[in-house]
Amino acid sequence: MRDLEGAHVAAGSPPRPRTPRSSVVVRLSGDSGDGIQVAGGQLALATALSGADLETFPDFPAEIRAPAGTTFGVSSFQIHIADHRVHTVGDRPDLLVALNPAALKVNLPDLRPGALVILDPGTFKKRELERAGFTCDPRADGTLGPFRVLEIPIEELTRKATAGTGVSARDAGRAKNFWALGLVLWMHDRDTRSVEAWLARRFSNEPALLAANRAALAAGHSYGEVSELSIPAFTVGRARLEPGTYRTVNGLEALAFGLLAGGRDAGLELVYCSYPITPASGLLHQLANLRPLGVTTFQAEDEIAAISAAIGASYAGALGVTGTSGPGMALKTEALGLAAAVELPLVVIDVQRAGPSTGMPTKTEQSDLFQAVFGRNGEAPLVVLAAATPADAFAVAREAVRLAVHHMTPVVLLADGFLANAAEPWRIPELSPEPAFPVRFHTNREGFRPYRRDGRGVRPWVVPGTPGLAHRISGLERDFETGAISYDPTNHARMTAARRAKILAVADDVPPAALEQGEPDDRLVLVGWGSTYGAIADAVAAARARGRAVAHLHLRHLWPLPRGLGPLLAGFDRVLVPEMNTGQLAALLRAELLVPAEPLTKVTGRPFTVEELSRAIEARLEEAP
Amino acid sequence: MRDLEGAHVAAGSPPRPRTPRSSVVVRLSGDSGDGIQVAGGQLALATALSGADLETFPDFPAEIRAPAGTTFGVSSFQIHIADHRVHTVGDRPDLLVALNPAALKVNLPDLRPGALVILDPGTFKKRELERAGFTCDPRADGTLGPFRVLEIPIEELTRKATAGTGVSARDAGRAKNFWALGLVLWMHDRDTRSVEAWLARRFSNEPALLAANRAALAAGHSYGEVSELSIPAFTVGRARLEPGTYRTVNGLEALAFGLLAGGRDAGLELVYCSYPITPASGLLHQLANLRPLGVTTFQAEDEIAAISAAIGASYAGALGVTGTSGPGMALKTEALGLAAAVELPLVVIDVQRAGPSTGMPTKTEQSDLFQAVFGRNGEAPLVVLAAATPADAFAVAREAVRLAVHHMTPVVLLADGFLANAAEPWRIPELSPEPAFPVRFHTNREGFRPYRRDGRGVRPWVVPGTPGLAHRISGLERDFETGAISYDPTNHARMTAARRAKILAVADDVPPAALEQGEPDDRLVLVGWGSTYGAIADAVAAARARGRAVAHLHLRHLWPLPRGLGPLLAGFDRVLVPEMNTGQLAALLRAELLVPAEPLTKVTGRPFTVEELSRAIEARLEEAP
Amino acid sequence: MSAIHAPLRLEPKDYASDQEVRWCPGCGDYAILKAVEKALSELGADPDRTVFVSGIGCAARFPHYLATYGFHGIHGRAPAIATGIKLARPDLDVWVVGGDGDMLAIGTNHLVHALRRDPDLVILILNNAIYGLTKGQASPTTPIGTRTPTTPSGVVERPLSACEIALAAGARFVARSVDVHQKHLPEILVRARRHEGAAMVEILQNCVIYADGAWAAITDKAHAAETQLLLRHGEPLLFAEGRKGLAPARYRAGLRIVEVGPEGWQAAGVLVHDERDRTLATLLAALAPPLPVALGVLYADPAPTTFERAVHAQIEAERTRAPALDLAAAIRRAPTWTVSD
Amino acid sequence: MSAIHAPLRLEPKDYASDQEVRWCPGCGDYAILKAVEKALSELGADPDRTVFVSGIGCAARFPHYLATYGFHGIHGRAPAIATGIKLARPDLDVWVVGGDGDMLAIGTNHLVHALRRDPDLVILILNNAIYGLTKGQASPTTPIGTRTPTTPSGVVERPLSACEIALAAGARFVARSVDVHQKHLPEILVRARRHEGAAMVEILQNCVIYADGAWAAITDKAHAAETQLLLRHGEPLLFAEGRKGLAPARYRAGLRIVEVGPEGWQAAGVLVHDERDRTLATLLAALAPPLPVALGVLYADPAPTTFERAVHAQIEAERTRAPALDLAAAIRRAPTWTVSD
Ligand SMILES: Cc1ncc(C[n+]2csc(CCOP(=O)(O)OP(=O)(O)O)c2C)c(N)n1
Ligand SMILES: Cc1ncc(C[n+]2csc(CCOP(=O)(O)OP(=O)(O)O)c2C)c(N)n1
Ligand code: SF4
Ligand code: SF4
Ligand SMILES: [Mg+2]
Ligand SMILES: [Mg+2]
Repeated sequence: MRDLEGAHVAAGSPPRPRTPRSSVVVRLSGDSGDGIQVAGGQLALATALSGADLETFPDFPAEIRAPAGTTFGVSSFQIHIADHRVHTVGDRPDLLVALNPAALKVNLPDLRPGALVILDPGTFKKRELERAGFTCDPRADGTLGPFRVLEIPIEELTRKATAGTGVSARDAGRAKNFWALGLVLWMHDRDTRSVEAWLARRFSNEPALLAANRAALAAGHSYGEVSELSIPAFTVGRARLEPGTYRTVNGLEALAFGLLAGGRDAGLELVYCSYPITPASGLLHQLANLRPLGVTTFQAEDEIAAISAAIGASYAGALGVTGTSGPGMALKTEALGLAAAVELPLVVIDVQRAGPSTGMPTKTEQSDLFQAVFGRNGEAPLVVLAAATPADAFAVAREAVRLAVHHMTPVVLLADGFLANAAEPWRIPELSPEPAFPVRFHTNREGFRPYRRDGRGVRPWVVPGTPGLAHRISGLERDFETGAISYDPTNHARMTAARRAKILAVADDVPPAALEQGEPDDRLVLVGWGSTYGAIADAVAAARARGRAVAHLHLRHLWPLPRGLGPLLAGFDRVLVPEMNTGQLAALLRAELLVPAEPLTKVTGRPFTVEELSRAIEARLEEAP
Repeated sequence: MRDLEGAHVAAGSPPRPRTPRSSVVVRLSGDSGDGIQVAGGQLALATALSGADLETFPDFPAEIRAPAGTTFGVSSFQIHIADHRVHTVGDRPDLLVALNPAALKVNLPDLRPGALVILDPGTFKKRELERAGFTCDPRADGTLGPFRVLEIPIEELTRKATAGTGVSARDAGRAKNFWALGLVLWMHDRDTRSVEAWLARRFSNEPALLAANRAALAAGHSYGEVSELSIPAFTVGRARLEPGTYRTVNGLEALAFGLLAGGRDAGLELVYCSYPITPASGLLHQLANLRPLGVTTFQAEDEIAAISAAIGASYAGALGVTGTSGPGMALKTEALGLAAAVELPLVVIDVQRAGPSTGMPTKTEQSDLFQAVFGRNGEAPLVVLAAATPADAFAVAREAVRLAVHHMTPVVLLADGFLANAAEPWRIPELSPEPAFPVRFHTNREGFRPYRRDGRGVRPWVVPGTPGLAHRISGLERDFETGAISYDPTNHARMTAARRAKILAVADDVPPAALEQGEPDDRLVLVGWGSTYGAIADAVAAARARGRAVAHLHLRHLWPLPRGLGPLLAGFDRVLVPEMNTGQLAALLRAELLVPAEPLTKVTGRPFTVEELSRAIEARLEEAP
Repeated sequence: MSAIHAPLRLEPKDYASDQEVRWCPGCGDYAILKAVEKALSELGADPDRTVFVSGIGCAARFPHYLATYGFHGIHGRAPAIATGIKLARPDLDVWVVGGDGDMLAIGTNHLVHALRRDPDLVILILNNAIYGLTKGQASPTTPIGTRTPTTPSGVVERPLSACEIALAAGARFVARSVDVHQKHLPEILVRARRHEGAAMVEILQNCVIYADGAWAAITDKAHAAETQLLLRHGEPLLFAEGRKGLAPARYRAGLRIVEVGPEGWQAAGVLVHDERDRTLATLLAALAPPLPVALGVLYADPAPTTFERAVHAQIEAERTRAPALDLAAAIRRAPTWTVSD
Repeated sequence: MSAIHAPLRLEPKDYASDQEVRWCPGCGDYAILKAVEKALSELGADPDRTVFVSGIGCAARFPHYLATYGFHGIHGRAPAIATGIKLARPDLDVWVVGGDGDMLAIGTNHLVHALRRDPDLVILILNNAIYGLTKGQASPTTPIGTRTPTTPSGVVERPLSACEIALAAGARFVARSVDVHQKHLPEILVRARRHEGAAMVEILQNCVIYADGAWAAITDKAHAAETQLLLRHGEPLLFAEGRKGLAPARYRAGLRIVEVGPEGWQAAGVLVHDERDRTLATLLAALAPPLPVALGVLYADPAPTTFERAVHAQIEAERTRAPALDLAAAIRRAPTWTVSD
């Protein structure tokens, strides 16, 4: 793709009669074949170029190709556009573009009352309605009462617009996503330049398709101006973003870049070993396409082989990384214990999804925290981190690499299905020309002992091929220094304590607990982890704006917990822990800190809304002593 | 074996000049080839027949056949003999019989100061001493200073005694275990009748061996009387045991019988699926030999296949049971989640061993509690139980079956390497002629819904082959009633809550929390689980005898925790949780009940001693507010 | 099939469940589902005594679409689950269905061991040479050079052959068919079900989305005569409309292609297919393009008993040897003593 | 072996580590250890560039006893760990050692896939037809009828053949030897190490404690001439001191035993062993008592490249195609925009 850098955000076009909005939530929706995700991506880019802040989330069907027109084949894309920093994709759409009845059916329950619904009357035929599961036409039976509805014959208008471009009738119809995009861009006060540039590249070898899509885009864009319907138009101002160069990034992309940046900073090649599983597969795909940048990717025969190969790679002096989702994580349990026992660096990425068992693979959840912290046989402590937002995943992945190599330990990085696919603007970091935390393998023969620990309790990393240091490692308990098999009771106690102490000491290598928002003497604190960040941040900000004494603390380091967390939490009357599980972090805080942390749980496969959290905050403040 | 039932405990033989002892701890030790375990077993039987209480523990070498004379080839057997109920094998031996220098070397650190050590000077040759790792002869350099030592040329005396029985010199020497047993029986005021009876059966086809072993036994027994050495003789009175018929049982035997009793009570065949692993393999061996009693055993290709086959068996209407140890448990994680998701009964036995990873396979630990309660992807709640003593394992196994079938849930039963091999007298329970908790499969077509729950939140168990009820189950999230795949957010929340509530409701089906010893207003309570029972019980009893306000609570049900536990614990000033890990139950209690439970940890691969616990009790009472 | 029940008379459609089938339009799995329904009808299978067990994948959705008992389990473990079912209930009619990823990647271990143990199962491998459900990654049967999201420069690993692995594992029934062969496939399925023991059927299946035409070189109607060797027990190994055949190699062990002249196939030395010849089956399994691919029953030689029958026979014998043994007696096999008040 | 270093001149004993060897006295593993030390010496292996990887079992204790780098991993996963090592460090000389349980029960999946991928590994299967370390349970190679603690009435499952599975998996080097063959075994090990790609060697090993004499029918010196077929590339397939041989079967595909008359083996039609003939190797692998068992290199036909070389060649090519691509550039492949103050 062409680098749009330098496309400095221009001042807006000449004023039109538009409502200024501080934020708008738009959802595009249609059949899987309708090109919704492409249109959404272009909408996001155009929005980003406008200087507004944004957050996006694609919602794919679980089925690969559901029959056209069915509800389970609906594909959607939501974008939150704002003139200030936003952290969520928005609770409920203000504007829905539904390209067929099924898309309407699926999205209806999510709409904000009063939302604007744009639909294509041409698709509201009997067969389509039936397919979508409507018994009556929803336009006729009051279903759409709470909303403002605009019926625009999008497909028909697209065909008209593309007539003469030489494309087939089928291809003409397929350009309707660009027609709709054009309209939404107009409503949103954006020009079509970035989309045209993209089309030009995308269809550089298919002039007829290029012409058709361009025509559709232009027609949609001008429709707002010319239509007899009074189509609402709004404008969202620029957000105050830190200066810098930006791109949008989703969680999986950020993880991939963060791992690569970490490898670079450690001065190590990565070996990423994985077995496909939704929603983690995308990370393997990303990295497979970035192999020239210092990562070897390996699709193993199963998750056990994947983690085993990653351990082998770390043993050999690369950084082994493995990634998976819930059920695959379960399968890695035994080998993860081996990595902890032999004390090799390893990064394990768990893109959590709704469980238990196969659960709902395409839906999000945070229910693998217990598994990450506690789920192994024996005392096998390791480090657990979580990424809070798509962009944060970059930093956390890099941090995972740093802690793994610096402390010779497996590090589990928890992401989730929502974070993996949600996207937001990301200020591209400067990559230091020199490795920031280069690994120095141990090569000194003098008094070498494979398990002799340094001041931080960390054993040396000696890679095969190092002259004179040949030694053996094993998952059997080993001697505190020599590493030879040892069944000595005192040695086992000492090793168990040393492994634990080493991990707990990681807390000295990470920032102490600190509030995201609020003051240590506020009444209520919301403690979050992972992808609930956005909703909590927005809800707390809103509550504080309402004058509520509410704070937000977000944990990146889940094990060990950061220093100072206990005293900090002790200062609040109430500690509320919103999480997409049945209370796992709350249990961890209670066990570790004896604070009466109260879980606020949601297990629907969907992220929290700001509204849900706001209500919970108000309820707690009312009750609080 | 002959049924010794009816061998009513006879009154002791005519009094001799013996020290009456309330309890004695004896350890027999020698090379793996020396027949120590056989002698130990006979010592235990003779002791049991004397009416004393006892507890035994065999300590095998980790190696299959270590070279003779090495310390890692030493095999030992310890027995605690007492005129009152004992619950441990005794902290430290009062009497050690060491058949070679290696046995002395290995056991020295464990001896009570002043203990009696019997050794065979004929084995203290240069080569043997070197093999055992002695640089000087320990008899000469003061090493044995703290002990009373008797040097008896056991092997030589055995050869003399067996001369003329027609056995080879080699076989003559191999009878020395019976010589030593004879001597120990004499010291302990027991006759040799039960041993002779056993020999007669064992060597019924080998008259020369029978004669030799008998001669050795008799010679050892008479040696005490005739020897010029003044060999100490003691007598231990009868313990007050509940009336009934007894046998000795170790943990694995009790588990096997308990499972079979449970199957009988449920009216179900068992299918026990397992993959060999120390120390759980013995359970597979036991059950393989008991197949005619209603269990099909299946040695699978790995642990994943084992649990999968067990799930298949339960699906088909038998009770699937799988057993393993730590690393194997880790491998079962994913499938365990499936069982929880589809809500089929399943019993999973984890005979814990020292970890992490391969760890120390022959050593004991309690470090899989977290894994059992928390170690799965997604929210996959299930029931977790633990057996407290070898005999208790019978009741707990039966309980596991009951809860599994009654609540349609996987049940994890935690045992450990110590409990598996330790043995104690067991009052043989009456087996009711009728199944005590018969399973009634659902067969009614009327309004059948595969996941419709009853009042206890339990779904029906419908087995394939039931006419008219064909349906599909899946690890994907399923509809609350129909069981069809469902990605509906509300349904998922509802199902997650229902699965959790079902498991928490198991607490209504088990006894509320109660103290083993002590009063609810004592100052300190020791909360234990699993095989620490004996040491805690004895330490608390001793402390109470010293007038300390200490109580003992022992958890059989670890998840869900029994009702009333929180209020009960809240009544104590301090809650101390002794466990062979780094504080897992303590963390669970803190998380669930917010009680400041304090862990008392031991991770040496060995059980707690009463002394260690007694010291901890005193220290806590001194500090307590 | 060990269930001894009078066959039912149900139409193929009676075996369809009420669930909406959710494969992609055009997916080869539809044809396989149809063939399975036909086979069940032909067999007179009782839906209430029939169980379909599967792992995870597009293929593994199978049980949901059949009106029998069904267990959609976890990825790769279906053969193990099915073995447990047969141990508990030898009377049930149990089918296992999985994709090439399910059975030949994560599940290889269980497939191999199920086949060597030989419980009375039909095991269907729906081989589309791709991971369908997870969106198109290479599977163990994807040809070298194929570009997928995980192999951007093409697969470098050699593909596995389901039939060769099955034979090496000791399978006693190994067959291959094609999704769209709507006469051949149901016939093979019926044969597989009637075989006593583990019967593996590899079905070449077309994934229209991620590996469209993966088997076209074999299945294309235009060249089918040249690319397919249709096996029939007792009939000569002929293809190319009888113009070519397979004969024993000369001066080495193996097969060679011979032209059949006017003197007929016997004269050309063409071999007759013998389903009980494991060696022949192994050689036939190894045939791959540009040689014609063997379709049909490569090997069928039932063992004297099945795994579950052997196990239960042992238990029966043990029971007979110790008729008085019950749990109470077993507990008392160790020395006992009595404590009285 | 891809490491290009001048061979060292070390004695076999120089490859022994300082750890006391703890197998049972008389265990066949001692002989195998000796043979491995001999082979390493013969190969001039550099202990500092050599890695032994193993799973769990008696056999898997191997790495502890060698003065090379060693990784004693977890049960069944050694081939996967070794694949990771080779991906990270193609220059290391990596050996995998495991028992029949480790490699053919829990580890079958990884064995099969390592062989089909073909990284440059030597994989030794120490087959004693039993689980030694866990005290004598049946393994996947234990013969039918064997009584063990888990099979009190005898094994009912058919044993697996390591060589047949390996060939079916696509292995390009498959050999078999015997623990006590102290000339044969080191030779085979040297050949295996010199083969580029995954080389599987099955070693018949005697467990004196739990399966003593399991292979006696094959290895007993007294009948060795009749029970062993010693393979040498380019030499006729003769046994029984040259009195018998293997010839192509007549009227079917396969091998048959022929008596060698005074006219010599050629006249009897005895085949010449060709290590590159996969079909022949498959037939030889299937020979089992009462037929003579094939010892030596059954199959050796290196693929054009190894797994790790193919992967790294792809990466190199990708790098060449996009020479300017670094992480900063990759991040900026998506549209970017700049926010200024
Ligand atoms: C333990 C585990 N790992 C990975 C997955 C993800 N997964 C689901 S199906 C599948 C493979 C599908 O391929 P195949 O078995 O060939 O079936 P197809 O979809 O092609 O019919 C994978 C990797 C999973 N569900 N569980
Ligand atoms: C996950 C796991 N399951 C089971 C075991 C127990 N185990 C250790 S070695 C072994 C099998 C040993 O047999 P084999 O591989 O043939 O080696 P041998 O001891 O015969 O040399 C088993 C089952 C284990 N360590 N880990
Ligand atoms: S992805 Fe392929 S295999 Fe899966 S349903 Fe679609 S066409 Fe069939
Ligand atoms: S048990 Fe068998 S394989 Fe293991 S060391 Fe002893 S003899 Fe060798
Ligand atoms: Mg597939
Ligand atoms: Mg073995």
